[in-house]
Amino acid sequence: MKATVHVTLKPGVLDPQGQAIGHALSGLGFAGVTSVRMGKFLELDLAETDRAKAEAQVKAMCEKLLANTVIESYRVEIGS
Amino acid sequence: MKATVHVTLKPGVLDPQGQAIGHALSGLGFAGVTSVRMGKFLELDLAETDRAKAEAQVKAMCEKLLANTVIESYRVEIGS
Amino acid sequence: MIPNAKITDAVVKEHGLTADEYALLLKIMDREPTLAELGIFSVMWSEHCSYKSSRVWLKTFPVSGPKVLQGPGENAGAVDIGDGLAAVFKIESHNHPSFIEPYQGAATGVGGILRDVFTMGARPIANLNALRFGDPSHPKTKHLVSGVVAGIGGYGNCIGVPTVAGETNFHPSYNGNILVNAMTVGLARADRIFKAAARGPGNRVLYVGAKTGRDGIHGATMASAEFTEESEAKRPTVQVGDPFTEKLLLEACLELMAEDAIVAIQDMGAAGLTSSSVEMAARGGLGIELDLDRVPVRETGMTAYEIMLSESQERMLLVVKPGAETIAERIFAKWELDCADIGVVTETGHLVVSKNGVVEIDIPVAPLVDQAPLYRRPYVASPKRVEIKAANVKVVDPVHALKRLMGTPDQASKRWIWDQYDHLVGNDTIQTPGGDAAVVRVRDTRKALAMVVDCTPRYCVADPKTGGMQAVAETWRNLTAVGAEPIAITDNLNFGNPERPEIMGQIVGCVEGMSEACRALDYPVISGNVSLYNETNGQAIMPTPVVGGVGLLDEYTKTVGIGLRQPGQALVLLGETKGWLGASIYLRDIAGWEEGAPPPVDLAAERRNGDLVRRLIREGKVLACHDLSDGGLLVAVAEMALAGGVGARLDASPAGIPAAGWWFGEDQARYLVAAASAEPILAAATAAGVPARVVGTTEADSLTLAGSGAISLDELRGIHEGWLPGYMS
Amino acid sequence: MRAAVVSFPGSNRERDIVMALERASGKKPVVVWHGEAEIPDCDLIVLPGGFSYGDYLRAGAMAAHSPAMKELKRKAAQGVPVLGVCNGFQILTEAGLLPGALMRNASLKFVCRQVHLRVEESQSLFTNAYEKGQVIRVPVAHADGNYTADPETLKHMEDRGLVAFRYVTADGRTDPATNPNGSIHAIAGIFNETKTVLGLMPHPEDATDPDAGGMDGFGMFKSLVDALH
Ligand SMILES: Nc1ncnc2c1ncn2[C@@H]1O[C@H](COP(=O)(O)OP(=O)(O)O)[C@@H](O)[C@H]1O
Ligand SMILES: [Mg+2]
Repeated sequence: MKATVHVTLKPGVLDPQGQAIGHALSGLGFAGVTSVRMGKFLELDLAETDRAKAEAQVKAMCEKLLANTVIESYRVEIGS
Repeated sequence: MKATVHVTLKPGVLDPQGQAIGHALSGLGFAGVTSVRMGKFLELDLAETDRAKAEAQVKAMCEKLLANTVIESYRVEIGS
Repeated sequence: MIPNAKITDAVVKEHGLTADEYALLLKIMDREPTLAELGIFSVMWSEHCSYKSSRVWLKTFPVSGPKVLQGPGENAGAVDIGDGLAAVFKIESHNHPSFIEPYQGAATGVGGILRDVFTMGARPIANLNALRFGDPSHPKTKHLVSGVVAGIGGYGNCIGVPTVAGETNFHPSYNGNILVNAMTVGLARADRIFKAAARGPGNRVLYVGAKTGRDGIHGATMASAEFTEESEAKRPTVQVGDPFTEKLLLEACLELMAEDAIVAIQDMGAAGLTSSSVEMAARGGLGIELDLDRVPVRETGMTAYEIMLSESQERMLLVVKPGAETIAERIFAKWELDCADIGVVTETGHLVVSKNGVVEIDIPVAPLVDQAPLYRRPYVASPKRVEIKAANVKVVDPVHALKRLMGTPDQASKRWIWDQYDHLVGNDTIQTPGGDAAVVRVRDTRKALAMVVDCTPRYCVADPKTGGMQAVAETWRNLTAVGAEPIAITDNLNFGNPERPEIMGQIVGCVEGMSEACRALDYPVISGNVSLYNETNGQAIMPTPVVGGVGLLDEYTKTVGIGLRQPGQALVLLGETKGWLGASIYLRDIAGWEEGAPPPVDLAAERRNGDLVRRLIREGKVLACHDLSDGGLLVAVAEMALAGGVGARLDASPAGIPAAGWWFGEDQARYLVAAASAEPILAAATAAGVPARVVGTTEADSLTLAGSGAISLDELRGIHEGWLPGYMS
Repeated sequence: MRAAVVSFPGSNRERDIVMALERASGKKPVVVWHGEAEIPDCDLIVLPGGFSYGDYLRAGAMAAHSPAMKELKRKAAQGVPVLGVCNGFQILTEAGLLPGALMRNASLKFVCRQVHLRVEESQSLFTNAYEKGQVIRVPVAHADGNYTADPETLKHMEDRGLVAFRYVTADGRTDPATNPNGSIHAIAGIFNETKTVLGLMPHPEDATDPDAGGMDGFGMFKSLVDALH
C-alpha cells in the first residue's frame, strides 16, 4: 500500500526557504508571485494492506518522526 | 490563483534522505515500510488569474529554478 | 558464456574505442567480447582510467625522495613526517560532472577524494579545492558557483573534515568547462599504509558500503570525451552523494584497519566495481572471481554490464585474510552498512564474473591493463610570446589601480566561499582560509601540516614550461611563507583535447616545467590526476596544471600569518624586483591587455630566497609574511593590511623601475615580511645573497603611498569583500 | 567533573568537545554510543556537534529517538545537567527538552565564521564564570541554526532569563547584520526552565585553546567544572 505525506510549516511560522525562493523567482523575472511556502513530500510503500490501519500507522510516524509538530503540520493520504 | 508543485527525484536516482528515514522508521518499530522517497512540495500564490497562463508560468519556474531537472521531475497543479 | 549481443561498429564506437583499439581487444580476447566485456575494456581504456595520452609524460616526474613512502600508483601518495606518522594526500578532478550538476558533481568529487585517502588507512584531516569558472557575466556562471560551493561544503561539512584552503578564478575560457579539483590530506601510521594489491588465492573479496544503483554508468568515459551541446542535453545519470553514509564508511574502514584483517583495499571510484577489481587483480598479478548476484543492489533487474560499470558512491572493495570475514561483518553491521562476500582471489589471472549462474565476463587481467593503449601524441610547442617592457605599459595612479584590482573577480576576497565551508571542525586549524597556506595541527604532537593549491593559468598559456615551473614554485613559496618545510606535491593536469597538437604541446611544456621545478626544489610528485578533453565546440580551457603542495612545521606555534597586526613595524621586501608586467594581472585588468611572456622563474633564487624566509620565521624574526603573486607588491601589502587590520606607509618607487612595474610587477621568488626591526632581516639577507630592501612601515588604519595618495582600510575592505557577495546576491 | 558525551552516527565534533572538557576538568569524559540504553553515572551529559544521520529529514530529528536519548531524558528529569552544542541543540529541541525549533538559516547557506555572543545570564552552572553582558568570540558552523519559537514561549523565556546567549556586534549590540542565521531575537542559546539544560548553536569548545581559536569559550567549561567539581 502506498501512502503520501505532506509536511508543511504551520501558518504564522516564518519560512526562510519559501521566502528566498520567492525572492529568486522575482529576480528571474517572474512577476506576480505573492507568496511561496515550501514543505516536504514523502512517498512511502507499506506492507500493510488495510487502509485504516495504514493511515493510523503513518499518522503515528508523522507524530513521532516525520513532522516536527512544534512548527509543522502534516497531511496523510493513503493511495493504493 | 494558487499553484502547488511537487518535486520528486527521478526513478533510479539515489535518495539518501528517504533511505535514512526508512531506516529510522524501522528502528522506531514501524515494521513493513519497504521504501521511502522524499521530495519537495511548494505552494505558490500568483497574481495571474488565467489558469492556462498560470500553469505555463509555474512550469517555466520549475524548469528554471524550482526543480533540478537533471535529477528531479515535477508536477504542477493549479488550484483556485 | 551468454549468447553474444551483437557488437556492431556503432556499439564499439559508442564505447569510445577506436578501430585499432577494438582490434587489439579482439587479439587479447581471441573472440568477440560480450557487451559487458566491451564495457569493461571501454572504461579501462578510457583516458580517465588508462592515462593513455599523458602516461608517457607523467613518467618524467620526479617521484622519489627520502621522505616518500608511497609515490604515484596507489590510491594516494604518502610521505613520512616523523613520529611514526605519514601524511597521505591526493587531488582529483570532477570537472564534467560538476558542469552538468554542480551540487552533486562537486559533492561526489569531494567524496571520491576522501575515499582515495582513507583507503590508504589515513584519517582525512583537511580538504582543499581549486575552482575555475567562466566569465562572471556568462549566464551559467553564477548558478555553477553557487552549486559547486554548496556541494563541496555540503559533503565536507557533513562528514566533518575541515575545508581549509583553495583557489577560485574566473576566465571566459572556462565558460563551457569549469574545473572542480578537490584535494584531501590525511594522517596514517607510517607502518600501516594499506594498499590495493590482491594477494593470496582463496582469500575472499568483500563489498562494503552503499548499495549499487544505475548511477553514472559510463561516467569515466564521459570524463574522457569532449563536450558538445548535445552531450549536455543527453544528461547522463548523475551520481548523488551521501556524505552520511561516507562518514559511516570512513569510521567502519578505519575500525577494520585497526584489526589484522585486510589484505588489500580499494575504493570504487570511476568505473566502480570494474576498475577496483581489475586494479586489485593486476597489482597482485592474480585473478578475481565475482558473483554479481551477491552484490547489494538498490534497483531491480540490473544487468552485469550495469553492475560492473555503475559509479554509485560510498563503496569499497576489500580482500580479507582467511577467517577475517566475520570481523568485517561485525564492524560493518555496527555501522549499519552492507558487507557482502562477492568473490574470491584466484590464480587464473582472469577476471571472471558471473550473473545468474552464467559467466558473462572472462578477461585476462594482465593484457587488459598492460596492453592498454599508450599514445605518444604529436605536439607543437606553444609560440613564444614577446617580452613586454614595463615602460611601455599604460601608467595609472597606483592607488586608483589598487582600488580596481582589489575588487576584480580574481583578486576579490573569497570569504563568501569559505564561510560556507566548515574550516574549523577538529579544532586543529591554526591558519584558516585567507592566508598563504592553511596550517592544520598533527594531533598528539607539536607538528602541523601546511597545505595549499595553486596554479596561474595565464602564465601557462603564455609559456607552458614557465607556467608549470611557476605553479610548483608558487605552492612551495606559499608553504614557506607560513614557515613550513615543503615536502611533496600532488597535481591535477587540466587541459583541452590532447589529440590537438597545440594542446598536447601545452601538456608537454607544463609537465616539463613542473618536473624541473620539483627536481630543483626537492619537492617530488607523490600522486595526481589528469583531466583532458576540457573543451566545448573546439574551445579549450587555458592549460591549468593545478599543484597541491604539503609542507611540515615541527612546532606549530612557530607559524606566521599574513596579517599586519601592529603599527611601527618594518616592511622588508625579499627577492629581486625588475618590474615584470608581461602576463600580469595589472596588464590584463588595468591595461586591458592579455599578452606577453610570463615572469621567468629562477629556481636557484626560489630556493635561496625561500630557505632564508623559512629560517627567519623559525628564528622568530618575522611577525608576518606573504609571498608576492598576482598583483605584485601593492596587492600583497593590501592583503596583509586587510588580514590584520593595520595599514602601512610605503616609500616611493625606486628610480630605475617604472612605477607600475614596481607596484604591480609579478617578478617571482619574492616575499614581503613584517619585522620589529629591519636590521636583522637585511643582515641575514645580505649574508644569504638575497636582495632585500625596506619598502615601508606599518601604520594604523590606512595605506599611504609616498607621493601618490592614500586609501583607508575601511574603503579597501569594502571593495575587497564586496564583489563576490554582491555578484552572488 | 565526570562528563559523558553521547555520540551518534554522523557526529563529528565529539573530539573537539572531549578535548575542551578534558582541558577544563582534567578528566577524560566517557563517550557513549547512541545505541546504548545506559549512560554511566556522571555529573554532565553532552550532545556534541556534527550531522547525526546526515541532518536528513530535519537536523537532530532521528537522533532524538535513539536509545541513549531515552536514558538522557530520564537523567535530565532527575536533574543531571545536559549540554547540547550545535547538532546537540537541534537534538534537544527535537527531543522536546528545550522549547522551539531550529530551522534552515535565513541565508539558506551553511555558515562557518567567528561570531560575538553576549552572555545574557551568568546565574547558571554553564555561565557562572562569565559576567552578565560580557561579549565573547566563538565560531559557528551550521546550516540549520535559525531559532524560532511561538510568541508566548519567547516572552516566557525572555521574562524568566532563559535566553543564555545572543548574537551581537563586537561592542555588544544586536544588529541584523551580525546575526548569522536569522534567529528570532538573535538567540544563540537557551536554557530549560530549571537552567539545567543548555542548548546553543555556536561552538565554545572550539575556543578553548590559545593556539587555535582563542580562550573565549573556556569560561563555559570552567563554569561547569566550578559548579560540578
Ligand atoms: N575555493 C576556495 N576554498 C577555500 N579557500 C579559498 C578558495 N578560494 C580562495 N580561497 C582562499 O583565499 C585566499 C586567497 O587565495 P589566492 O588568491 O589563490 O592566494 P594566493 O595569492 O596566495 O595564491 C587563500 O587563503 C585561499 O585559501
Ligand atoms: Mg600565496
